[in-house]
Amino acid sequence: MNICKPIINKPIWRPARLITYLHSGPRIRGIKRDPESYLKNPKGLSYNNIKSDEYQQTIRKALNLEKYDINMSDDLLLQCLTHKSFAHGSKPYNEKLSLLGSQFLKYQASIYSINQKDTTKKDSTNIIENDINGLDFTNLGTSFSKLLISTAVLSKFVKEKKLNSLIFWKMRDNLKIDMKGSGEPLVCSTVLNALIGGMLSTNGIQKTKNFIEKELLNRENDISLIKLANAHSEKHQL
Amino acid sequence: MVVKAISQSSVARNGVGAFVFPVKKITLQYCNWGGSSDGIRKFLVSSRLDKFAEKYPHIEFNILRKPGHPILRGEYTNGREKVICVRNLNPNDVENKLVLLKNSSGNILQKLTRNDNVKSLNSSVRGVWSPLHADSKYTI
Amino acid sequence: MFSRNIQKIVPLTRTSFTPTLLKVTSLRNFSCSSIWNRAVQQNDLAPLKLANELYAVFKVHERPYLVTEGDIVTLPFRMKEADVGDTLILNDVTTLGSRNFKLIDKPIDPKFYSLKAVVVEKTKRAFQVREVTKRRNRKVRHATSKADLTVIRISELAIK
Amino acid sequence: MEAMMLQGARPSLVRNVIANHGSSLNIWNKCIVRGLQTKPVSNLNGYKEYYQGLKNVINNVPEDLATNSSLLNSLHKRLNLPKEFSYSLLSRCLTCRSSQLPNLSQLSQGSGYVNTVTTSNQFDNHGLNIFGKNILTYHVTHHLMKKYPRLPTVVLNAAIDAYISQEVLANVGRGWGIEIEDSSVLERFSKNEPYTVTLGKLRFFNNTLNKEDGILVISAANYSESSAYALAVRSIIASLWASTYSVNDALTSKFINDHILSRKLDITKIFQFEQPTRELSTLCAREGFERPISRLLAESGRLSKAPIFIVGVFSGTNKLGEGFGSSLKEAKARAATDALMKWYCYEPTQLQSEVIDHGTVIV
Repeated sequence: MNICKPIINKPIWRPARLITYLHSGPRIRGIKRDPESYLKNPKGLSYNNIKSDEYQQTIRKALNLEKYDINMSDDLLLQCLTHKSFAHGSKPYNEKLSLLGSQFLKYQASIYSINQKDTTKKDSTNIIENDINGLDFTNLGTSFSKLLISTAVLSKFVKEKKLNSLIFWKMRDNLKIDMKGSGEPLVCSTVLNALIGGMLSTNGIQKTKNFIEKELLNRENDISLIKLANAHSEKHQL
Repeated sequence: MVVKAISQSSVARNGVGAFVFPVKKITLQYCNWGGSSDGIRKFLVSSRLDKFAEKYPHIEFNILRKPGHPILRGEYTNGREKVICVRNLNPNDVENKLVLLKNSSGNILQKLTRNDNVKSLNSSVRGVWSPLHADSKYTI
Repeated sequence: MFSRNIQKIVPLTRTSFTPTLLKVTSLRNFSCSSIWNRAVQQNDLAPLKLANELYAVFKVHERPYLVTEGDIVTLPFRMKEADVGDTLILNDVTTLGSRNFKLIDKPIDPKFYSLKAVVVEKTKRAFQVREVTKRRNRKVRHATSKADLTVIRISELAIK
Repeated sequence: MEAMMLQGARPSLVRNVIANHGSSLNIWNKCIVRGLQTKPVSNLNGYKEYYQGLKNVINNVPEDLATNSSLLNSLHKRLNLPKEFSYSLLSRCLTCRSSQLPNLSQLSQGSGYVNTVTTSNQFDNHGLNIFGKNILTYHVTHHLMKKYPRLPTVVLNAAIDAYISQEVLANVGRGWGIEIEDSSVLERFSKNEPYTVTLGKLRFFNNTLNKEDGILVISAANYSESSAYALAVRSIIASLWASTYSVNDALTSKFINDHILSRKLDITKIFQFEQPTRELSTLCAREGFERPISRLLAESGRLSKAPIFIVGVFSGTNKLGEGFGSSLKEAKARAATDALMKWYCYEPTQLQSEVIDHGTVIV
């Protein structure tokens, strides 16, 4: 067998492009765009000019993270608030954190649901002890338990907490001015899920569980998923 | 998106993590009249089956009276069954056959080639030897 | 053969018959065996600890078997002491390795690793009839065989 | 009804054995079945009584009856379930909502041979299944993301499916030795089968007597056997959580690890790359590595009919991957695929800190 082995440490000739024209303004095919022109969210917030004490602190305050002893780094928070659509995925984005967070939220919400002693839906005919260890599994699969973690309610939560202006994403249609049909609710819900996912990855299960129980699924809070879901179902019944 | 997914299924490895006993049910069929069932009748009357069943609570034991030669039938979690005829066997041999059914996983007995002792789902840890990567003294 | 600061001590307890497979309940200590590491520095198991995949060569009745986690091993005898579902601790391991490193000893001190197996089934080979003939004799003897087997599955292979 | 019963009473059925629950052997996993004791079958009232009794038992399983069921007992022991997990709960896990017949008059021929009785929504495994699905999905996602933090989302989803898709869970259920109830109520009545037998079997819509030889009919609703098995497996996991969450929280995750996550999955088999070289250069640009360059490492028989090339892909002095091929182009693509595979399938060891992935590369 004849084997030739080239020497690997030979210097490589690299074509060096010294001057690059960065275009801003209307898109022209084949021309590289100036990052400043597209690294902006729909509200005009620039990705490169984020101030930690303004941006990340606002998020921490809005979600009361310090109250629950949850430490999330600036980078992680920024990643949680960056949607996949932003800057063609060139910046760290929240897709997988949101996947994990949504699974965990679903799991916790179902624990919340089965713990409810809901008397409204009991039919008068036969009420026999059907609960297991004090848990009522017939609560699952109902419209309310589905609504609790629906896109509509989660996005409402994010909006009520005034986080929606901080999200980095791209609208479906850039030329439209109003948010209708832009895909905003979905983006907002991924942000909340991603925050939960990020929390879970860095702060552990117990703290995240505590955060969900005390902050999201707490009737006493002014803004909680339960209140929003109730408001939503009332609005749609009318 | 450039990466695409090809759907796959994970493969069961009974024994890694949990071990589920492969035999789920053993039926002991005997005849109350025939002489070939003599041994199994003695076995059933004695307390040996009770002790056996107590020792292996994960197996369901059924006793069936049916004319003909006595048989033992084991049903396994892989969907197969093993049937052993125990005609004219004495109680000791019947118990041995019962142990045989209990010890089996339900698979067919296979011829094995020499030194084919390890079956693996994992790819080789050490990698595969390649002449193009070997030191020059080992090249062909 | 060995480095200067390490001595190879042969366990004095070893006799002609050494039970190499033991149930969990009766683990035998090989406290006096030493380690001889050819690949890396003495007693440094870090490369093996960092590896995602491991293999081991263990011996049962002096026969070697190269295994990874989850493998099925067919032992050519009936293991009387163990029942189906029992866990075995394999303590006669001669090699532990990853892709690029390996640790060799005879045997390796069991405090460095944990290699466990579950008895999956105690079965037999398929029934075989072999024709035995002699030259210039017309007689054919039919030798039958249906040997016992014990099938185990490696449930754990880890560096401690 | 009489005619139907006579039609149903096939010769084999009449000859069938009659089960006697009051066994003389006082061992719970033993059941005595005696043969050749026929009973008059044309007993409509008896049948109605049997049917009603069965319905009552299934719709609220009495614990003492479930404890006597040899099938439930052996299943409980086989899965090594804790004693907090009651037998009646295990029986409830085996009642699927699809066993509820929609409307008897709408069913086609053979509807008389139903193998299920009408069940109550309060006592089937519907809610348990939903909870089991949630807990399983979360656990498997968490485990995979921890083990392979950089998997692309599509691959991650496919990997989750490889562990907990309906077919896989159905195989798990079969491996647990769960049996399905495929005899009709009438058959069971004529055998005088005790209720304990049916309590230990998987009950779902399954009209076996309506089958054509060689043809499997799947109705629009998901009433298939594998979906029923999957429902039962998920429900058992949910019930395990419900019975033990107050005592030992970690038991359910251990059960999932032992039974589901211990299965073998080769993650690299899931990937399918379309433009590996392009994807690799985008990845390097995003992560701030030097531009990847492919270089020939070794070759043999360039001018022969079976040439072989080994190409490595380098970023600066770091070698990212290596591939072989019978042409330079093929080897280059394989090298890029290898590099991407090494990036995406990266497994951190336990000593390393949590890795948070920046997302899949978008070309």
